[in-house]
Amino acid sequence: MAPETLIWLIPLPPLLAFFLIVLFTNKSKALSHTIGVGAAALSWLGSMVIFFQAIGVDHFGEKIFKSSINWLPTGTDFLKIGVQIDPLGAVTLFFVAWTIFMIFLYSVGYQNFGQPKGDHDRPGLPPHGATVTDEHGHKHTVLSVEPMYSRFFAFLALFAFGMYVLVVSDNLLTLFVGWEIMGLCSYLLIGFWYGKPSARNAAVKAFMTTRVGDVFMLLGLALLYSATGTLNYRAIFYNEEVLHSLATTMTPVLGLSAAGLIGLLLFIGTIGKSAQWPLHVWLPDAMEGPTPVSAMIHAATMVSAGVYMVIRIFPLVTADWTGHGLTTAMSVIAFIGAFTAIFAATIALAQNDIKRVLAYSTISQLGFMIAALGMGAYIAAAFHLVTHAFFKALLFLGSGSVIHGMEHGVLHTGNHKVDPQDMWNMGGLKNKMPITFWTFLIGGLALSGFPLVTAGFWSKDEILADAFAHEHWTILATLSIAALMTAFYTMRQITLTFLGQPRTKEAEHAHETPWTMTTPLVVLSVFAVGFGWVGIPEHFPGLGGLIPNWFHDFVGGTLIKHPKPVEFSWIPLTISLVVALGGLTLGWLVYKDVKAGDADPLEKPLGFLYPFLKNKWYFDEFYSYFVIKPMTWISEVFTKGMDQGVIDGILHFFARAALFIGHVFRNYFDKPVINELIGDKLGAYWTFQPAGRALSKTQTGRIQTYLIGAVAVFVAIGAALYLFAF
Amino acid sequence: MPDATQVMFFLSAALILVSAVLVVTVRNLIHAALWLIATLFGVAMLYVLLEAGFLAVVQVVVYIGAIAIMFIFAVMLTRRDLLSQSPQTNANWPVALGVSALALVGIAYIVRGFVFSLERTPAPLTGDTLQMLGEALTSPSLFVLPFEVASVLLLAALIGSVYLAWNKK
Amino acid sequence: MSFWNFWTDPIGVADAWLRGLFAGWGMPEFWVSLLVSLIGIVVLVVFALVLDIMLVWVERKVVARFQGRLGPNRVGPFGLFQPFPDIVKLIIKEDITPAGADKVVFNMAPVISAMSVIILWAIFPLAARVYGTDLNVGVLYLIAAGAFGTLSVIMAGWSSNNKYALLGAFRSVATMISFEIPLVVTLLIPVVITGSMSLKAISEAQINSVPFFLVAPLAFLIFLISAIAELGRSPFDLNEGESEIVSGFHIEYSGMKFGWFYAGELLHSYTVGGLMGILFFGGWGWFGLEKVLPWLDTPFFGAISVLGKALIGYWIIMWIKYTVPRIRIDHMLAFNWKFLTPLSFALLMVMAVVHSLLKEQALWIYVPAMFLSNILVGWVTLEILRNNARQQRDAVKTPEPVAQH
Amino acid sequence: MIPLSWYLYLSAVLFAIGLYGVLARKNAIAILLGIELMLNAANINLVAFWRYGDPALMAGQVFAIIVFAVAAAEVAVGLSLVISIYRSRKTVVADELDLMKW
Repeated sequence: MAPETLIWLIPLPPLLAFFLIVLFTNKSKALSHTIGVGAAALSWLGSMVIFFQAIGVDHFGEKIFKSSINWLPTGTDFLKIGVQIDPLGAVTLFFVAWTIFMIFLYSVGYQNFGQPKGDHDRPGLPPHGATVTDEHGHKHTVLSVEPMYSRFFAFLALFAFGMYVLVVSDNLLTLFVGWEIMGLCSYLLIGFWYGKPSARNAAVKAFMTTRVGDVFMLLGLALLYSATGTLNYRAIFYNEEVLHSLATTMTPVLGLSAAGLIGLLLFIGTIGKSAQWPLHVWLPDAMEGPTPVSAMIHAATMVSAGVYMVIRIFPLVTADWTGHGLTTAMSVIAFIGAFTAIFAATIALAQNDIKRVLAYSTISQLGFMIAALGMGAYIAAAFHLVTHAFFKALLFLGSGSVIHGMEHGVLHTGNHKVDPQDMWNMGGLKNKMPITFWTFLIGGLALSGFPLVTAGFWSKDEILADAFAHEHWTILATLSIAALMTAFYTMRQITLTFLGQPRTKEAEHAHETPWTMTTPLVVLSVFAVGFGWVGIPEHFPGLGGLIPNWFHDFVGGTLIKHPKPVEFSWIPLTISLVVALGGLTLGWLVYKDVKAGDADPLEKPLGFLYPFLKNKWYFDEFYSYFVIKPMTWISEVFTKGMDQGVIDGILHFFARAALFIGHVFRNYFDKPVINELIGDKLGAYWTFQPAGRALSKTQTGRIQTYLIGAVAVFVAIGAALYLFAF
Repeated sequence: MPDATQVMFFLSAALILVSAVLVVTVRNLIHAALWLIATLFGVAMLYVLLEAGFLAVVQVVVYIGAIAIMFIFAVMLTRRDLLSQSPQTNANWPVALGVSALALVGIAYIVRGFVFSLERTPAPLTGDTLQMLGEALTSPSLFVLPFEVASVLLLAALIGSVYLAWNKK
Repeated sequence: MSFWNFWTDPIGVADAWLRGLFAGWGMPEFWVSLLVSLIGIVVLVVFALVLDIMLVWVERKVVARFQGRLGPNRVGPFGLFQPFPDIVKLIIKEDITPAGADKVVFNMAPVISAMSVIILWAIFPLAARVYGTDLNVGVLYLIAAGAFGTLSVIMAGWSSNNKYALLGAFRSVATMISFEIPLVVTLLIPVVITGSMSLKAISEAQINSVPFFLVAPLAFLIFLISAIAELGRSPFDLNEGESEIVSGFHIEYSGMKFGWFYAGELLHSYTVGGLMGILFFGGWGWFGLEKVLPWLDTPFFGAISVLGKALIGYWIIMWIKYTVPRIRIDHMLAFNWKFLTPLSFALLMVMAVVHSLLKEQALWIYVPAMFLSNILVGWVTLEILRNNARQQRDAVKTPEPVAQH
Repeated sequence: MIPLSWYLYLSAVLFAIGLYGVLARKNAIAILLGIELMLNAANINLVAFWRYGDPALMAGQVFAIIVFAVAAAEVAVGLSLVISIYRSRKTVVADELDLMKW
């Protein structure tokens, strides 16, 4: 099959799976996950075929796979939609396919397939465990299967469909379609356990917050379409003429060029989707969803989609950029990215929930990428996007595995007050869950940028090197401190969770998870290490040049002007070595001796800062006071005054008026004139009744008599028409 | 001297008309249904003469294989009236005869004055009409929509007739 | 066309010879064509009927062996001439028309029954250039001929003025009309693969590629089952059901009128065997052997191939008939409507999709893919059935508590 | 050769016969038989016009096939109506089905 045809087919299996599961196989858990995982595997297979065909093509950036069809007629022309895979698309497809496939597989184990039905489980709440009796008559409490198992796979499949649509589309409109499908699915999946009020609120929060970004993005799309008449990537971003004219057109808004304004509007969409400051608040709350969802939405795919889009529109943001200094749009982007990176890292320092730490770390890492893009480091951002997707998916899945193991312990002791997600309840899980530990360690090291072996080192180093080479000192300093904190809180997490002695009984009884959950961990950890090696800078001492810097050459082909690799320098390398190793060591030293019941060792030295960080800089409170409260007040005013007063008042007036007119007609026309005068005095009654009697004779009720009449009349009319009209 | 196709036309026309008259006149409804089969077979012969072989075969499959058999079934299932000795026409039959004759005269009059050349001979067929028919029925630019509508109609008829004839106990 | 071509094109040579002969007598061309066609028809009908006579012997001999008997062995070698005394007996038997019967319809029914089978031979390709006619709607023609079979049954059942006959006819017609649907649908599968409804084109397509039972094994199975039901043979012989309705619609027939029904049934079974050979087992081909041995690729050996395949098909039908017991009528109709019909539709759709996806691929991709898609459809069906059966079993195992109210 | 008018006249006669059957027969099933005759008359016209018009335009044949479908649907629904009427009223004589008079 031609690659173009195959690309069209890639998003299809998950969509079919969604409909099949929802419509037909909802009852059968085995069938549902077979269809779901099978669809993910088919898409994975297609994506791999495309990826390997793509990397086999020389100068792929000039000879990309694309195909399009007419979609909406717009007067004389058609709005086209289509698919394309260019180098950036190919690598995105690669990591998306792998992570989605692994997460599907993981979900089978995470939602406890094969376990008995729970004793009190209801749809809409997480499973609470089931009591079983073994052959000796002992009663055990074991994990129970998720009541809405099939539904989960249906939503995941729809989500995968959205992501694939986004990746393969060749224009911003279908990208937006996929984007919104994912928005919906993220709402559905975060609120998957809709019986929990916190999950419901988190779902609504996520949906509303990202909507703020999406509205601006839609504005940006409209502006772009009106400026260029197309939304196709190739036609805009691979076309110097269009870019130049956009960059030289000035707009009345803040002195921005059209390119900059559109770029910023679209970037606001990313702020919402990728949870950048100030729209970051939804992502930590979204951890209410099941962990595969966190991994999928909030690490590997959806939040990456935001960064992916900024990478896509990079030529627009940097149109007519000389390479020195920053354009306005770029400075905004760089500022938001860098600020988010450090801001989220500080919050992560003081979180206790294993998944929340990861959530803030995700925000922070996405900030790294955005900052990189803001200062023009295109390749570095793309590289960090891919490696981050792998190791963050790995970390999330690993944390899910830990939670799962802890739930096992909770069921064993029966003490349901113990929160299986709180790191202070863990400790010493290293021996209980060895596979999870080692893979989590790999992911954690990759996240902190442990030198030389992990993928995270190479991508993060590249960002720092870029900042150094272009002399963006503020960004370099900010990102370095953020990286130090990253290493620190990662080590804090690993130490608290896996090392030392168990701090609770539940942690003592934790148990390794089934193979469906550990296999994805192992596979992803391979990529968390190995994927860094495709992007080693060529002048790196010792290692550079051993493996060609394939990533740079390949992805650079997406742009018209291939970006040059930065000069090698010892300074950023030293910085990244110091922050990574320093942070890790510091984390281990501070947390290695924590006992059960101890307060966080950071609490004292940080003083008032600690509660400030623990409460996430009071952002939720800020929004609640300055946004939600005024909104509610305005709505109430409008309901009472405008809707109930003015609009309803007008409607009530019409109703009363109609009643009044009806009354007048009835009493002064119908009763005296029709009833009395015509009916009684003139004697209509006596005329009509006999006439009706006589005429009713013709109504025999026999169909054929009527038919004869009908045909006769028809023939007569036909004859008349024929004779007189023609 | 009529040529071979004209002979065939006369034969099938005679079969059609004679058996059609018998369909509407014989008392025994089973016989009427069997005469209907003869009529329909005659129509199939006409289709062969018109070089529409597919329609001829479908005519046999659909009408003789299904519709006529269904008629016979229905007649047997409602046997009571089969046994009655009263006339099989209603009181209005002379009027009906008159109206039908009038309709025939009207149609014949229209045919006589028809703008289409009545004495024209058919153009020779080019290409495989069966294939053309298949393409016409499935090509979006031709008749796929009527075709789909017909299939929906058949489905509706299927469900409707099952529902109607269902013996609700 | 010389006489020496007879070995490679017997029909063409005979046709040319007869046309030359009659034209030499001064006949107009139209009458020549008519006469030659009539001769062809007579030859074909006689061929089919002679075959039919031998089938009586085959049937009796085979059923005897299935039942551990010897079968006819007195008249002629191996009892080969037994059919002739049989025929004589049928002909000289008293011809009874029951009182109250509808005479014309009663006498027409056996004729139409035999006709519905014999007209099938008009399109039966025995070899590349040996066939009655090559209709481009051949497959539909088979169905149309079957329609006459249905008609004859209902005519016979109704006109006999016998309630058993009528019951038998009802059952028989219900069966035939219902099983016609999977039959037609599975017939469409070779049509879809070949792109033609002509039996000759379907045979040629198989000779040029592979026999279709490798491409569509499931379709072949469904075809076999529904064709047996269409024939009204065991296990679907509800129309006869000796124990219940004393042999059904032809209960009132005697003598040669009964003989026509009987002969029609035998010939029909054999013809269906032949159709299996033509539609699924490569027609007059020898499974590729004729490419190695060119002398097999002649009309004579082609005809042997077709007739031999027909005989094997016929034998399979007999095998089923004499080993499988009868099924209840409601089971049988449920089997058709709830199982065979949906299955055949699903199969047709799957095969059409796979075919249109892969038709331009090489044979070694196409054939296994089609085969696997068949296996897949079959497997899914079996899984669904198994699931269903398990649910029914479970429902029986855990009965609803009765004394709840 | 057969002129087109022969087909048209034949179909007109067949149509009139069918119409008479519909209008005059007592039995509801016989009325349906008459309708079949009328439909066939229409079909003869359609196919004849296809053949004598432009055979490359398949509209005539396509319409004939759709008429087949309509006829099959009509018979199925009609006969099941007849049977369900027979079940409740024990008659299929059209004249006796006059519940709708007055």
